[in-house]
Amino acid sequence: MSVGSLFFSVCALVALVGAVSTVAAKNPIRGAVGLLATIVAIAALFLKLAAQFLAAIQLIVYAGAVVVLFVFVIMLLGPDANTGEKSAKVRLSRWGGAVLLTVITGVALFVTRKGFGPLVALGPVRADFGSTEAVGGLVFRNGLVPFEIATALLIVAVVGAIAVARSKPHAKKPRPAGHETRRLFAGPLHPRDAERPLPKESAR
Amino acid sequence: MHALQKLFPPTEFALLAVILLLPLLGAIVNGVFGKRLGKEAVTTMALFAIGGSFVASLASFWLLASAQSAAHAKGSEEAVRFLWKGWEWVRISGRHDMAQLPLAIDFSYDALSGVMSLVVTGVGFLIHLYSTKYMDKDPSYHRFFAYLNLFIFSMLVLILGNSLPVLFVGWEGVGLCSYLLIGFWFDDEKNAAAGKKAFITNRIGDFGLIVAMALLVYYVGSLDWSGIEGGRSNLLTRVQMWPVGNQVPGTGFLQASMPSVAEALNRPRFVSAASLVGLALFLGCAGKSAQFPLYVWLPDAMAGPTPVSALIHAATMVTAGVYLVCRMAGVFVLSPAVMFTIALVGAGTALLAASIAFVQNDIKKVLAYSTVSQLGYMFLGVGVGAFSAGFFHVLTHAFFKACLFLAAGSVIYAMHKRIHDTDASQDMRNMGGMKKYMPKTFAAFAMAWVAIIGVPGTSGFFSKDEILFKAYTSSVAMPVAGGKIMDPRSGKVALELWGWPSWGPTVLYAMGVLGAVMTAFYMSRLVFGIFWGDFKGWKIVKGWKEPEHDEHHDDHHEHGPIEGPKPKESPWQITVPILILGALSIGAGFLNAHPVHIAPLDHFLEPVFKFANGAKDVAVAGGKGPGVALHPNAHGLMWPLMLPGLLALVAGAGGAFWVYVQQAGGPAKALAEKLPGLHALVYDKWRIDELYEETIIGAVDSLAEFAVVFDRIVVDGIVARVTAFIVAASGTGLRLIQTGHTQAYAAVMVVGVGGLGWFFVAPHAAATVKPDEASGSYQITAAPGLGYQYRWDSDGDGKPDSAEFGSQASLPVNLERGEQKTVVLEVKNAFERVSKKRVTLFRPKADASAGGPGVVQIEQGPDGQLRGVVPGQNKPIELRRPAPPPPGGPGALPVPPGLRMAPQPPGRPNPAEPHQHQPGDVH
Amino acid sequence: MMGQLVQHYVLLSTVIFMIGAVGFLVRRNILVQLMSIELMLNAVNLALVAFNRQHQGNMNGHMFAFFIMAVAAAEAAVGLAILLAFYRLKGSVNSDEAETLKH
Amino acid sequence: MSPGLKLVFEAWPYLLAFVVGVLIPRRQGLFERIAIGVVAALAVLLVMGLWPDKAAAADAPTPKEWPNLLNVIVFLPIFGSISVLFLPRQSPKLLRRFTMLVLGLDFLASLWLLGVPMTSGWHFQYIREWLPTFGIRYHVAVDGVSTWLVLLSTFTTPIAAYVSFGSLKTRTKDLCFSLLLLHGAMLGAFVSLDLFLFYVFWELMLVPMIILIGIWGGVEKIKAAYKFFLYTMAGSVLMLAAILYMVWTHKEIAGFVTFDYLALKNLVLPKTAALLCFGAFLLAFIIKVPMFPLHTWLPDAHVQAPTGGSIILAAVLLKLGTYGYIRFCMGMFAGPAWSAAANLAGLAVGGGVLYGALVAWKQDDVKRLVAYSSVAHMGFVMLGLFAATRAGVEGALLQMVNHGISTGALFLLVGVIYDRRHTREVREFGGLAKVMPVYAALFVLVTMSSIGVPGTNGFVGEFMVIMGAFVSLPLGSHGQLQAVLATTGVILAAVYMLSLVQKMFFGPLSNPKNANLPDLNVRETLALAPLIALIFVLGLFPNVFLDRARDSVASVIEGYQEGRKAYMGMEPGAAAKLRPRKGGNLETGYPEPPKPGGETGKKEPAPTAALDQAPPAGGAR
Repeated sequence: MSVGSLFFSVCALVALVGAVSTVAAKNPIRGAVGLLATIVAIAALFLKLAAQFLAAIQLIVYAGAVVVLFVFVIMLLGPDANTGEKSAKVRLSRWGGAVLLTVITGVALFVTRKGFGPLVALGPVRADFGSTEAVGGLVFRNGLVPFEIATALLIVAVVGAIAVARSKPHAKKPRPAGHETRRLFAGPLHPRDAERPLPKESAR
Repeated sequence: MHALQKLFPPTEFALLAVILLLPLLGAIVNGVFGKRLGKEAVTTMALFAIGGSFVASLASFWLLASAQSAAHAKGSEEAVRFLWKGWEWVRISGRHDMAQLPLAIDFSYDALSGVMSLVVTGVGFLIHLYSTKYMDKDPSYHRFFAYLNLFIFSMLVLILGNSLPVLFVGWEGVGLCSYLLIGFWFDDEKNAAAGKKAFITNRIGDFGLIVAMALLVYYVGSLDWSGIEGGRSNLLTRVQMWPVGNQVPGTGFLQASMPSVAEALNRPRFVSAASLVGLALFLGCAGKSAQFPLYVWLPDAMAGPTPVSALIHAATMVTAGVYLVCRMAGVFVLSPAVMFTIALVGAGTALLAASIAFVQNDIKKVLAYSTVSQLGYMFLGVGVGAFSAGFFHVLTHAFFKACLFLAAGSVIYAMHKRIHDTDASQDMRNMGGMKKYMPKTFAAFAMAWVAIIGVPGTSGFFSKDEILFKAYTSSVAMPVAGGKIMDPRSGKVALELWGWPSWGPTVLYAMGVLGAVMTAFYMSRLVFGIFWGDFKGWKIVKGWKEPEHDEHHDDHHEHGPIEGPKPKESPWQITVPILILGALSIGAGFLNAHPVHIAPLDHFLEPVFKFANGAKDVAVAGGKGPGVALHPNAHGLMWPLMLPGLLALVAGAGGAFWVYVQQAGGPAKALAEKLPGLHALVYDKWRIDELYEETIIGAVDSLAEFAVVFDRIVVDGIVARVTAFIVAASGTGLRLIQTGHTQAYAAVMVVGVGGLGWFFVAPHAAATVKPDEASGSYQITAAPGLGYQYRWDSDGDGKPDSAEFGSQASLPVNLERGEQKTVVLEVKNAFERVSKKRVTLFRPKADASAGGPGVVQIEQGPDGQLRGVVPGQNKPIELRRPAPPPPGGPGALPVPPGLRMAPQPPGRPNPAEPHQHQPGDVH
Repeated sequence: MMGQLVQHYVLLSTVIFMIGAVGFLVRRNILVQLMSIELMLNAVNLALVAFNRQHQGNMNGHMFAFFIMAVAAAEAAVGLAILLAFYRLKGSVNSDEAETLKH
Repeated sequence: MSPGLKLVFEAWPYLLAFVVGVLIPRRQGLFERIAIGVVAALAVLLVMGLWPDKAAAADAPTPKEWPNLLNVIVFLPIFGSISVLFLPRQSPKLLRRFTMLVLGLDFLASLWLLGVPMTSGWHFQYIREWLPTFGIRYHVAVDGVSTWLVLLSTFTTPIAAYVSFGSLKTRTKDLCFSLLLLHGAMLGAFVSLDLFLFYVFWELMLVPMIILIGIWGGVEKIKAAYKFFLYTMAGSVLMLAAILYMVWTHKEIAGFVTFDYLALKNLVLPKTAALLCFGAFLLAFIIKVPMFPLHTWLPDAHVQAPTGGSIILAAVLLKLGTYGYIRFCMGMFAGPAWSAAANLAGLAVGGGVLYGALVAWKQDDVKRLVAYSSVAHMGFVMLGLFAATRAGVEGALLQMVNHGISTGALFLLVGVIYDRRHTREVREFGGLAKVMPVYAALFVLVTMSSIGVPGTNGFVGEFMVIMGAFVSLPLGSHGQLQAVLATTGVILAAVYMLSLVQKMFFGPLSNPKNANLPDLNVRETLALAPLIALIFVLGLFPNVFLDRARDSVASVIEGYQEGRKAYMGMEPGAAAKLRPRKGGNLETGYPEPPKPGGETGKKEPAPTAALDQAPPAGGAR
């Protein structure tokens, strides 16, 4: 087993274990960690596939942003993040899922073995393949319009996310007293906190 | 004179525009501005408009008379007709859309319309004058005069129109005005209902008129007077009334099982087009002129103000039907059956209405039934072909009946001042002895009375006597020789017309005389009831209602006169018109006094009725055209036939005098008590209204109710609800799947993706064949797919052409004629799965692509004749010549010599044989 | 095992994708479902990059992966925001609670 | 002569109308009087415009046809509706004025159509590629038939809008948007000659109409809106299927894809296919007309719709069904249409004229009654179309316009009383003539038009249809029977309308709630005045109208007969083929189809170069 193969095998194993734990973990925080493992493993595989730029992006965007976002939300929800699925229906569907997974993995094995003609090892890599310059040049030359659309999408997503997630001031409730800035930081983050008394305004 | 002639040449006779537009102007001004203009201005405007129109009519009449005498001097038989052309209205299609007929708003002025327009504007003016006083107190004074002027305008359009559609404009226009004026006091539901009844009954007649126009367009191809007269011979053709289309729907299957029934049902029935047109026109006339069965609206129409009753429902509008028959005389005489129907209906209506008039107590009702009865006389006259006599009665009737109505109105006016109750002030039983209080009114009433009962020397005598005389002596001859209409192509008799029955003259004459007796009786009863005896209105005050039944009841509660104004003579605006009209009803008889040989009117109208009196545009054997046949001894019968008429006068009027003056109504009461059922029946107008209510109106009403239910239950229920139910049910079913759980949807998606995946993994062998029979080269093309490779077995021996799969996707195959071949296609996809498909090719023996004439099958028709039928088409090909007897044995159908058989192309497959293979069939 | 073949990557990618898909179907926790979606997107990215490694003529695979990441980030943000709103509404993140779609 | 004097001499009819208009109204302020005077002068302008000065017309060169005119007419309201979205919701006055301005400008623009002699062929033609891949083009043009429907639309929609603004005070912005969009869509459907474009407009107009019914409607507005939508949609999807089939068949033969009506018109389909396609089109159109038994959406929609919506629905929307029949069914499926004409005419008479009248008679709701009278009137229109004689089709066309005017006016009048009493039950009224004399007079007048009293427009249309049906060849002897039966419908019309008038206006004033109703106000009078004027103009001078339609009607009938001949020439089982085209490239901008017989089998796709050729501007021949 060459070093390359070993690398691949390890990464694949980590990715699979991470994926399974993402899906199977009872506690979402563990799922998030599993997701993180998968993402990092895939980033490593990207490196192996000579996609250095994407590997970096993968780490930054997924590991750095998305997973962190998940973790934030999990923390925000607290214990409610765990739904504790226990019904018979859920158990049944789990078994069904396992069977489905097995079957489809079998089919996938079959397809990948049969569907792509002779097995060919991956050849040598072109000099600038996968580099930041290459991807950047491509994105800003051929993919400029989609890129701009993607930026617009991101902005809209951010605004939309804020708009959706923000707690709306319902029906003119009496505003909690206190300084604006203070309320921004110490005010209720969540409706359920609204009943809690504000921390006493300490003297400056 | 010359200046006028120069100003108004016969082809651009703009004076008609003056006659027409003045009343229209009056109507518009009074209608729109009347309320602000004030009563004086409205009066002035209305009188000026109608008076100006009358003056213009007089001028026109004078011009026409001089033109006609000039033409007569030259020996011309043609009717002089002044034309004023307006504008083209619409264009309609001639028969089968072959030609377009422009319909123009044209007006014409000939002798008939001249006399009529003089009557309309003259009597109309007098009635307008009368109304200025009669309607004095009415808050809607301006509205009344607007309607009245509009009526005059419409009536003038009716009589001056140069074509049927223009006449129809006026025809419906007068109906509309009549509707508005009957319902003038619309506060009372009864008046509005009477107006509606009048309009709708008139509409039934208008229906006939529209149908008549359609028939004339179809058969004659013209709608203006000269066009109809010129093309009327085309009406002497037969029209298939039954079955509509080729056969009665549904008898097709009867043909086999019960041929005799089918044949009886399908036997065509024919009528002459002239009869159809005549009947349709007469339906219109019956509606407008209140003839049986459409007379019911006229008595109710008395709900309108009395001047309206006089103008519209006595003098002018209701005579429009007679005018139309006179106008279309040339068409009517083509159908003796229709003419006899008209005469019979007229006589019958005269008797029926007179019988009802016997017992009515409302003086306007009596006059109304008298009008219906007199209109019946007019139709009797025109029905027997005495057009000028019938028309003359229109004229005299206009005078005396307008006078009677207006005088009655004067009486009512006086009564109303005392009683203030519309119904009670018209009740004859509350009057009596009025000649003391209203001498001028009585004088006018009496003049009209002697005229209507036909005292010799008065106008009524001359006109009624002429009609009675003609009823016996005159009849309508067959328009064609022997009454047989020939088919010009075959030369056979297409249709035999019904002729004038031999018993006709006697019956019509008898009915007429009986009617005269009745007229004299009930009119005298009316006069005696109003003017003789003692005034019975003393005890009646405002709000009085007629006691229910018992007339003796009153005797016990006799109390003296109650305070109130005495009836007194009406002011001059009322008395002057009625006196003028009374004088006219006495004197106008000498316009057409045949017994004393003074008949200027007859002479004047003669050219108009040329086409009714034997013009030769339609040849009859003997050289005379269709028209009127006179009794051979007509001249000698004049005086003898007058005798029964005079006896009728004496009997009717004398009887009434005896009953109502000498016996003070005793015998009549006794008779009514003896026959209470009959009396009630006649008093309720024979309950004809109720009969209509129960039958026709009830039928339409229940039909409408049924339609409503049908709409709700069947259309909206079945068509809409059932569809909606099916959709909703399937929706409910599908809704079970829609759990709302995202996962469930995702799972379904996975299943779908799996299915698609399977489709891509499995290979599919499919092929299309492009045949070319002419050259025999067939091209098989396999369908493409994901990574597909193909292998062919072109000779069908089970061994592939090559062991390897290749990329060859199509295969050319050459076939001989009649050869059949099987080709096997194998497909391998990217996953190395293989599928097989067998394609069978066949090339037919003969070249069938060249088409020949169609095949004709011979079969025996229902009439025993052979006919050819092209498969796929319903219409059989008529065989020209009759088939010879079949030479072969039974079952062998002969080929008739008239039919050219389609040449059978060599080798063409017999369509009877079931074909095995079509080119390009893929098995 | 031979050197790395594109099949290996594709197989890995398929399996991760399927784990994500099954996770999405089976779990009722919206958080986990969102993470499953991320898994699936990652799997697709992996396949894209692997194929691009095999066919080096252009780098469209990379570009696609790049955009998928952008979309994934947006998706995560909006999805989590919706999750929060949902939680505020129902007090739970169980997707079985979200069944108004059927009405 | 001084210019002032000259103006008086040349413009005396307008001045007279103005003066009369100022004088007539009672108890109104000066401003209202002047407004009425201006409307009167404008009406006279319109009427004078209908009579071209014959001497001047003979000398004058053929007027140029501005090819963009139809674009302006169609897209002015559509852009207007978009602009409305950017106007402030808070100022309904501005919104209303803007809407009236746009509609008024559209009406003025459409008056240009009268300035051109409508010879046969297409006028104001404008062709632009839209989706060339699918052969879809923006192809608009008018002929003598559609001109009048365009004018009817531009004439009645401002009136409907004006009335709506009087009675609907909520959500003005939405109202303005819907009205303008509806107007544009209807106009687009009348002028488009590309089947795809036609379909787009056809469906587009559903949306604003549903909004109109669904928002400002009565109690059961949602149900009515659904019903309207579902009925119309059910028909039109079938029509879309037929359109696609025809386009596909045409492509198989001619080798290029086109949705152009003028190209597809020459397609002769096999008999079964033609019958099916005809059925699909027919279904879409008779639902819209509506004909028995698919008419029940109409009363519901009318009863629930606000007055303005009812006016548009009756005056214009229903006409799309009849227009579609003339244009598409008679144009493309002459054969099946001819063979089905007699049966369909029976349906039109029995199910429309008679049945509609009978059901109308028994209605308690005034609006429902008028809606059923629409069914009866549209039965006349369809009878004229099935008769396919010149008089019949011209009469049907006239009757379409008549129905738009008289039924529109009736709905307007019903809306007047509804605004005052908020009920439409007949038994709630009675003796109204006493308190509302002007209203009653106008109602009776419009009733007379509706029941076809001669002198009003209603008579001319019905008369021509009856005459046309009586002499019709396609209907044969059945046509005569049907014409006679349709004539009895005239009697029934009098029955139900006069019963209504009697119950509403005559008799004693029984309901004390009616005792103090105000008579017509200025807005209502202004809205009614043009309709009343047209009732008489069309009744007395229908030729000013029919003259412009005559050539087009003649060519419609000619095409109908030719189409039928081609259809009868088809052998059973023969494949579809193309008729040789008459106008050639001039009309469609497409190349001649390949000659039948030569080089069959090898069909090259149409040279795209031909599509690039500049379409003829104006297109008048």
